[in-house]
Amino acid sequence: MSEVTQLIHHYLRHSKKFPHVFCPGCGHGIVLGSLIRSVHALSLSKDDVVLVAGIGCSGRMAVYVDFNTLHTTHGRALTFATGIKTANPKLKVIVVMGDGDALSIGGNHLIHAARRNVGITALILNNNIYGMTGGQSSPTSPDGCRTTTAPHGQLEAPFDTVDLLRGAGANFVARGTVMHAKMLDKLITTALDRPGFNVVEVLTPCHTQYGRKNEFKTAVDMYRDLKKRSISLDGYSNLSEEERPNRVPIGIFEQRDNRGLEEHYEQMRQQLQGGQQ
Amino acid sequence: MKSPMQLNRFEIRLSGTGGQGVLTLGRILGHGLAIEHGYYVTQTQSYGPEARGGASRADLVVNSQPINYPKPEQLDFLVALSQEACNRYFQRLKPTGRLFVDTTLVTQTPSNQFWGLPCTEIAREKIGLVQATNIVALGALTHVLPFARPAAMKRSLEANLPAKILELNLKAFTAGYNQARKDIPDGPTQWTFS
Amino acid sequence: MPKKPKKGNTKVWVYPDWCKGCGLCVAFCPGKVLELNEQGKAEVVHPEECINCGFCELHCPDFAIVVTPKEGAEQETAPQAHEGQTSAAPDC
Amino acid sequence: MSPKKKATRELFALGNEAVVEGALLAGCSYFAGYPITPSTEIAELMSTRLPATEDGVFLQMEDEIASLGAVIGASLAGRKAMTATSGPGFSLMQEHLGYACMTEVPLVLVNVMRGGPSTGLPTSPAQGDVQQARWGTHGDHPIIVLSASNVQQCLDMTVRAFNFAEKYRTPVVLLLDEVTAHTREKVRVPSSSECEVLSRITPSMPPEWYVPYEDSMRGVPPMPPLGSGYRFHVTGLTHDENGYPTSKTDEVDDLVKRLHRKIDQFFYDIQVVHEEQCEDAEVAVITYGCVARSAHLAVQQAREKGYKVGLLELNTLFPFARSAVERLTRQCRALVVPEMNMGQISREVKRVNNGRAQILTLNRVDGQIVTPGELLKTVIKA
Repeated sequence: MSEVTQLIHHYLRHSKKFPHVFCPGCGHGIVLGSLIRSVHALSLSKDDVVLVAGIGCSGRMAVYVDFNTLHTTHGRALTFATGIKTANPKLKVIVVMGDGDALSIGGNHLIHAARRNVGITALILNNNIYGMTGGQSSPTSPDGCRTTTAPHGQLEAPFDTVDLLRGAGANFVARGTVMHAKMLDKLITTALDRPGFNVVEVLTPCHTQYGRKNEFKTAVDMYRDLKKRSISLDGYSNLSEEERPNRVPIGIFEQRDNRGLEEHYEQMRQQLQGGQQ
Repeated sequence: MKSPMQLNRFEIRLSGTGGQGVLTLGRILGHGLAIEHGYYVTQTQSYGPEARGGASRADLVVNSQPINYPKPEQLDFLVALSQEACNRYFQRLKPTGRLFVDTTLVTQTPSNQFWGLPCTEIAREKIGLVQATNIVALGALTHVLPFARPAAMKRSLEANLPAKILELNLKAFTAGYNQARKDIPDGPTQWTFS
Repeated sequence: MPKKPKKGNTKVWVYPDWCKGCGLCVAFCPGKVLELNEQGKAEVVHPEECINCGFCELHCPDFAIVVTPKEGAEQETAPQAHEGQTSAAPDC
Repeated sequence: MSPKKKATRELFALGNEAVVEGALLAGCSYFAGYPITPSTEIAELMSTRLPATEDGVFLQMEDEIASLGAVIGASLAGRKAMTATSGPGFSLMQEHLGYACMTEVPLVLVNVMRGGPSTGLPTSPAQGDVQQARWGTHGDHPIIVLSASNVQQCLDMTVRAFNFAEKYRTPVVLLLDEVTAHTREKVRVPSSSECEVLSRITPSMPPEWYVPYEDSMRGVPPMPPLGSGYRFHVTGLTHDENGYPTSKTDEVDDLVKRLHRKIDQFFYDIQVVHEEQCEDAEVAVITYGCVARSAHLAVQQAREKGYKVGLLELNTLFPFARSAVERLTRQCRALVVPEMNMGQISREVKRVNNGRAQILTLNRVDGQIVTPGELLKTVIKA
């Protein structure tokens, strides 16, 4: 373990103010660590990694890490990333989005990036709430929870991110949590090392905005709850229907090996130019 | 070979129904006059749902001088490949303007002063392809327009059509051209240019 | 079954400047090595109980904890007490 | 990777097709767009041409927001990139147009104007997006807006749009209209050797010395492509010279003023205007886009009738041609501004005029081009 934190320091921008901007107990820092360890595990060059973030708490992640970084517009990170990847397929393009970012304002871009299977690794940091703007409902806020725009309880059903993305055709769909960092490392490393569009949904508690309105006394309580609810895919499949509500399966849900859009495109170009000769 | 003529805003409207290839006709005629003859040409056309189904049209302004206003104001030449188009646009013709119709489809002309050729019939009978009507018409127009040269129009066909349908269309062009020469021998001399 | 983890072969460091006092390390450390001090920051109180599971280092959102082997100590990483694997139920 | 040397060619092409020729000539190798009448031919022709080039990429995106996002991404990755749209799509693109202004990403956005507001008249011309091009995205920002009135200009101004975008690291909007885009004319495609093509300046210092948003005399920082070893942060937030978000008043002030200065100080370089018979003019017509064609004819006809009328055609709409217009306000009795909107450039003319000359407007918003005849009447009245 000894080199883990030193390793992370090697990838941080030391001109930035630390500790970072995230609230105490926010899982976003854990995801950042996991992402850095995964990039390191694959021996990717900092110069070749482009980290594209959207807007919201997750959007602030990009500024701290010494890659090529973009902090874009709300929900649109995937569109910028698509441009970058198709313009220069050699780059390793990683997108970090929040749940509001990816599934609400950016929902259209998300399903189309998955359908297009463009060579991007997308992390969806799902904290079930709009954190930065003050705790409003997000498309993953659970039915019945309290938010600042659902003070009497959320009436709408949440998205199942995994089901959505499998339906949209993503190559790789996984779900992890910040309570299981080692597993998260494995999921992100796998996602980064595959062709096409690869998504990891990361459950990450927001105590400041979600926890306090929903009877979690501390951030630690939220992590305990996350630990209690999370269950491996195998474990989940063994549960009876009555046992399943309020349990969240984590692991790898989809693994296809379809080529990325940029590879397809290059093949078309070669065919076109071959035909001209 | 006809010598190049000085033109001052010669306005042509090609009209018919969607699917007759009026827009292609406009593009090939325009290309021929602009690139192969060296005239200034603007070609505009109807767009959108209007361009499918119902009436379809392509307009050309041909000039020896640069063209300012790109759309026709008063037509010198109306080509109508359908009855509906003929009825709709006839009023836009100048008093000295000329009308050309496809007599297969236009049976009631608003004036007895017109040139006619059964373009659709020629395409169907001689070429065996009704879709070649527009190119049959192009051949006929090349004859009646005193400033158009057949060799140049053929080059325009080559530049605008895919190789696999070129030969058929060159045949259609020649059929239209020859039939027009036979049926409208004095066509090119009947014009009064402003 | 994993063999019993060895204790006392590691040093645990906390950078107080970066610690925000969230308490994750304190709550989930299997050896109760850490506690929150009066300033609300994590502090190492029972270093001898550390089994080198690495939970605190991996899960510190602020990169404020370092676990290093003691000089000359046997390098060994214990199985993660709280770590879920894809194959095993993570809520063990 | 030098572009293949090609001889001058003549085409009989649509304005939209000439845009594509101009873009390819200027080195554009990336297009992302979404179909919308009357700009669609640009996307269609790009989808044919780009994949056949050495590194060209065409993408049809899920909407206009995504299109401009992809274009920005591609430009950051070092490509000369563009998109094309029309009114409703232009409205959607405003968000990313602002992002490109703030992050100083070169790109070309062609907006083929059609009738509006909203979906309006999809297949008819209009000039209703002129002020939107200037002020459509929120925040105080400079922007370059160009226009073209014939097919040759569509090509020429597209090349210029890329050159300005690259030279000043800014998005450039090229405003066309349905008539200009859908008129077929002879267009001369110059050979690459006779066409000036500018490219962004990349850093010449080592990466560790590179300050991504450092001010200079020109105010335009060098721009490396992503992945070239110059790692930096790009954000739509106000940022310091290192690219990191800041709200410090002096740093914010420096940034916003530099963004303005880098365009303002090159006003004369960016101005493209054409004057015709203005030397002795007592009345001048100020015009742009397809209406300029009617205006040329109307001015010619007025001269034939003995009226001393001149014409000023604006190819650069913004920054507005205040110097050329001001001279005419001092010289002429009246200025006539015909437009296919209720008065968007005449507003600028009036601002510069400051009460000196009489300003006559001629506005059509019925989806029809202003005709030479009606313009002639207005000119004679003036």
